Amino acid sequence: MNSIKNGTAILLALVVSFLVMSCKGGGGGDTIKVGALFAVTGPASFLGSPEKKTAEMFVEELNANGGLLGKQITLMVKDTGGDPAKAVALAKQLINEEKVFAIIGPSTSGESLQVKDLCNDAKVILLSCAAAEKIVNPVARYVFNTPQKDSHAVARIFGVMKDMGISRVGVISANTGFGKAGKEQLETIAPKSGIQILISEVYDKDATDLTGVLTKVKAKNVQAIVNWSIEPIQAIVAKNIKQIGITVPLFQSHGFGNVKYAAAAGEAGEGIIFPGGRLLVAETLPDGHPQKELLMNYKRNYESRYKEDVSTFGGHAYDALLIFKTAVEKAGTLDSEKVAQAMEGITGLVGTAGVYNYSADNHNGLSPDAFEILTVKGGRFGLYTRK
Amino acid sequence: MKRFVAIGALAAAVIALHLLFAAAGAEYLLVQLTMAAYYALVVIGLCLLMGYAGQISLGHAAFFALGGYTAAVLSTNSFTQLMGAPALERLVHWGLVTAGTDAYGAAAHQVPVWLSLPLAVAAAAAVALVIGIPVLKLKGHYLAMATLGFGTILYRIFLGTRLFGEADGISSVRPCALLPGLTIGGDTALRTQNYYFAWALVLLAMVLSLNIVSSRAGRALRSIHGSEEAAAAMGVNTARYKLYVFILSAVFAAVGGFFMTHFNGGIGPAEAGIMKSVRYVAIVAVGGMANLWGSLLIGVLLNFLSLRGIFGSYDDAVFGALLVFIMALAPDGILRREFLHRIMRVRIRWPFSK
Amino acid sequence: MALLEVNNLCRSFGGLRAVNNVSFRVNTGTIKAVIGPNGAGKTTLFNLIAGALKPDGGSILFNGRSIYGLPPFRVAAAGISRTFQNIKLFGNMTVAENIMVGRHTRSGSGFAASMLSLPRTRREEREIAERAAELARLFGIEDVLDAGAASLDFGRQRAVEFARALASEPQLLLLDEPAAGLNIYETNELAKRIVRIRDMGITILLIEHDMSLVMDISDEIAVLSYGEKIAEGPPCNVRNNPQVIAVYLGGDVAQD
Amino acid sequence: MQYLLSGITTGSIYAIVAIGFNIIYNTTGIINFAQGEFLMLGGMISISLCSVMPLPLAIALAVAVTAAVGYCIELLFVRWIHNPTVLRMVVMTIGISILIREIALHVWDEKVRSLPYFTGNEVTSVSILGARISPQILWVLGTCALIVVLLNLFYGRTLLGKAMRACSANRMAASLCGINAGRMVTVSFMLSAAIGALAGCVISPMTQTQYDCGTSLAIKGFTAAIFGGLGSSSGAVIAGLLIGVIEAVSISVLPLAYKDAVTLTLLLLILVVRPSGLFGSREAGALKEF
Repeated sequence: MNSIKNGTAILLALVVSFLVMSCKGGGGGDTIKVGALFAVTGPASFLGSPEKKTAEMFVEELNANGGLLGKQITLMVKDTGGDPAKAVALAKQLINEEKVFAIIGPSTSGESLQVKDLCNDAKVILLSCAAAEKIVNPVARYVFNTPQKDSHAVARIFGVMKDMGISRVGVISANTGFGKAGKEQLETIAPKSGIQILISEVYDKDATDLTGVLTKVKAKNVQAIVNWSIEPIQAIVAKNIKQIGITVPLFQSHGFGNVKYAAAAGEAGEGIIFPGGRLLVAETLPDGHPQKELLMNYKRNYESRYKEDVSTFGGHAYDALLIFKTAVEKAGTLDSEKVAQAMEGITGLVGTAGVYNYSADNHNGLSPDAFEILTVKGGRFGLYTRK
Repeated sequence: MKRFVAIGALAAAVIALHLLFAAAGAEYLLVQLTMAAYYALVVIGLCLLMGYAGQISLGHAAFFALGGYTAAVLSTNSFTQLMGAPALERLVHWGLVTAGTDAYGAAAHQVPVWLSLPLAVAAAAAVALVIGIPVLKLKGHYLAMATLGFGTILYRIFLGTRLFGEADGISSVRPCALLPGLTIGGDTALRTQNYYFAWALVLLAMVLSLNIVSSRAGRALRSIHGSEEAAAAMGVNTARYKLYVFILSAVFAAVGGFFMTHFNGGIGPAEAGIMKSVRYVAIVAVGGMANLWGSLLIGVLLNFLSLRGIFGSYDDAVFGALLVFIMALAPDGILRREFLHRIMRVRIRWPFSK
Repeated sequence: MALLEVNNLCRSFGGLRAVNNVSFRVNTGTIKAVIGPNGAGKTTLFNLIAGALKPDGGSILFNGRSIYGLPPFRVAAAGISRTFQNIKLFGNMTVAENIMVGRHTRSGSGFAASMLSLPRTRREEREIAERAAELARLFGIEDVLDAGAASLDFGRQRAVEFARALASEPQLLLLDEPAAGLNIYETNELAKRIVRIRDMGITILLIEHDMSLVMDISDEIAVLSYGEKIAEGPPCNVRNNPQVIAVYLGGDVAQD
Repeated sequence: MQYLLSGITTGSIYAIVAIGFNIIYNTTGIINFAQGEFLMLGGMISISLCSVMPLPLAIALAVAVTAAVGYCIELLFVRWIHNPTVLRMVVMTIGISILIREIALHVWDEKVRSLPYFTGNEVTSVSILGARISPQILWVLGTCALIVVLLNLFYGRTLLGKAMRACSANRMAASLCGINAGRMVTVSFMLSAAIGALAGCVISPMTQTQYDCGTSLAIKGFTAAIFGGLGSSSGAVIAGLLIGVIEAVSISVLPLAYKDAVTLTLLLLILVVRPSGLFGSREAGALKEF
């Protein structure tokens, strides 16, 4: 014990000085502090990374154009690593000491649910980039989200299935918040839409081969397979399906909204049907389409700045900031109650994911037609048209 | 007596930090210190198991999560759904459950803390017992594998079971009223009392652990580390001692997880993940293995900095780098005089080489 | 009266019969030695008695009670203590702590009591520490009580191991080649020490290679060869036993 | 049959990783938890290279570079540490693995990549006994078999291989016989890195490569190595395939979500009955202490 006294003393001194150093003064009055919780690293980095890049780009542009209410915005991005406990700790840090006015994110639904109550109690506006129904239902006064709803995606998929005369399907989903939420919606909505789910399996998002579970699905003689996940594994699903000779159509969720996934699936990706935001097919939209200009702008800026393809996920962060900006401008003041009210009053706001119409009991704001039904043609996304 | 001086110093440091932060207007720092304290409970237990008894566990995060999930299930509407109305009515009647609603008006029954905490402890102890009996017979890499395995099993169960909220985990866990004037929860008004409560737990765990270490049982544990064969020849029931310390460390972890979940208002499956377990092992290793004070200090420091997001996107990288360099340069931890001297001389020697 | 009684003890590894039908007895208050060339099964026999290995058949009676097949810690609790051929100290502990571990069977504070540091526990702790210091004085290592056990020289490590083994106040002390690695001077010291321990009333069973040591101090000797007992008796008898001579002179040379 | 083939596919991947573990374990007694990162590096490097050069060359170069990384690890972290404890090396190699992973994250990015299929493409499949598999699986199986055969030849026929075996049997004795034990350790690290990289390339078209894909592979490979009995190459292959098949069978009867839990429970049970793995010697398991 004795031998460590020296070291302990040194370390203790270090700790204290560290702590003291990290006690910064309160925020200044001439900027608006906005926090952001993104899973930039860790298992959900494919969400957090484009979100962070988008948010930084958006704020930079906004500040360059004079900021918000004449004030500059300070964006504080914190990396949660996809860990809910860390998200909570960082959220408390943003709320209590940085005294941020709003928080963008978190990226995953698990994290979002953990900080939902926290932000609501602290009257800090939370604009989550995760889709799970539970984030906005039950409605919390200060909590909103921007991605398209799972239930809408499901409704659109089932709509297409009806047109195709499909009624017996197999569902596979990933063991993540996204997969779980989709699975729940699929199972709830199916009976109402006259669709019968013959089998529903959950797989590991890190799996390397899914032929086993797909064989199980194949044996049920389904007319279509729905896969619900947001991870790169979606490409493996597509490949494995073709490899074991399944010929029924594959439906994916809006989590497929990353052209990299289609590229990774290669030829096996051809013909996949999925609901997706218009961002993915921005070029093919007719010129008069309300979303076209905004989408092309975002796409151009993002791709020229970061030298990588845009994805739907980054769009969620874009929309979150856009909505925040609109609401603050509308409220004309930095009072969270008033801004929340203004947010609930937003109608017809064009974002990357669709047209937002918030209300007091709808904190998601998108409608099923935010989705287009897309398909993969020649390694690119395109609008799905019935043959 | 030296023990009490050290414990007293720690208690004084806890109070001093609070006063310091309060004076600097930075009381918000107490939040992450509170969380770091709960993680430190795992570290203290693991230090006993690994540093003193020499048994590695790459699955200890599972016990933390077990305590946390017990707290979460027993105080949210997961429980309401689990039990069903008739059973609940009876439980409410017996006073074992209080009816209530969650923040959004949904029915959520809550098991009072005097029942849920013992349940969490019992769950952790039972799992540790069932797993420990066969697994602790293994040695070396095989033990590492087996503990990694059971950690993964529990992680998968948390991740795959509807009761535990699958990938989303459980949120909206309500604060628990422990004593009049002491409520474990994340509300800002409760910050100071939670800070002192968490650190009181750490102090208690330290007192108990230090007592063990410097007593007959502690010597028995360390003798197992030194040579299991010789320890048995001296009459030490090695299997039983290993099991005891395994259970004790599991209970420490579960208590940490239990209160952390109430403090955070939720828990997710990541808490049981392998990366977390590896972190705990790393902290104990960096703290100097058989060095409770070192492990505590490193554990609190690293978790605090990590929870503050100081390392940003380099969190894991910092951890990895720390592990590699500490293990390469100072396998006994960095809080040793020999190491501090050695830094000056840069000559490496492994003191217990055979 | 026989303190230890071994009857028809057997143990084989695969096809090899390491200990085959060995019987002998150790009388209270005596020094008994087991000798034999390399591979004769001495250490196996030892481990069978100490519980480190499970026997295949036979019986072991200690004080009239069977200790056959008991795990080592129960054998130790019954009153048998041992040292190891290649010293097995607890390198992560101090000399004092090493000796104190030896006191394990003679103290009773359990895990919970230790954790709570009850008054009874603390009293017991003091007693253990005093007893350890006493033993250290007996073996001349009182000046290194606080040193790490691994840092000592070989001779002192042996002394610590002796002190540790005696701390449990055993009735029977098993010594596994205690003279291995010692020089002549140290071996003489060792011989005196062993006799002194016997005079304290502790029975000793000793395995040894060093013939002169064994012949000097043993009251009785058993000779093993290829797992079987080939001779038994007082030193003078064994020394002149033709079979023993054959094994030790003829056999040994051929074997090595 | 489809389940069986699916099991063999995943199993053969586990087996290759396990062999990598064993090579290093045999010469040093160290379990290198960074083994999975060798696969990731192999995959990542070859993907980066294959846009500028033909595929076989890219793979060869990736294998070489990864072997060099293995050499650096040995040089930096292993060579000068004498008599390390198991625990110390476990913690250290875990640290190395985290470090490599994070470096990869910042060198490349979080995006997933994959090599093109060696033969055919994503939808090609061949039919075997009524089950259909991708030809890439044959590549994986072939590579796995090739590695086992070559390793056996290497250890059994070449001087270097024999020297390495001698080292693993008794390092001290081997160095007394004039074998440079230190060099054997270097060779084993490079060999195991090269094998890992090769495996990483072969599986990349099927499994895709991401900066953090090494960890889960390493855990599975470690599991296979332990259950095969540490140090036994054939044991590793059999255990790897067995794990794959058990997983596949568990899928067919139980919810997929519990796949890992089921497999690990079964394997833990085996470990309780046979603490040294299926094909390891009992003594080896009993003697290794921390």
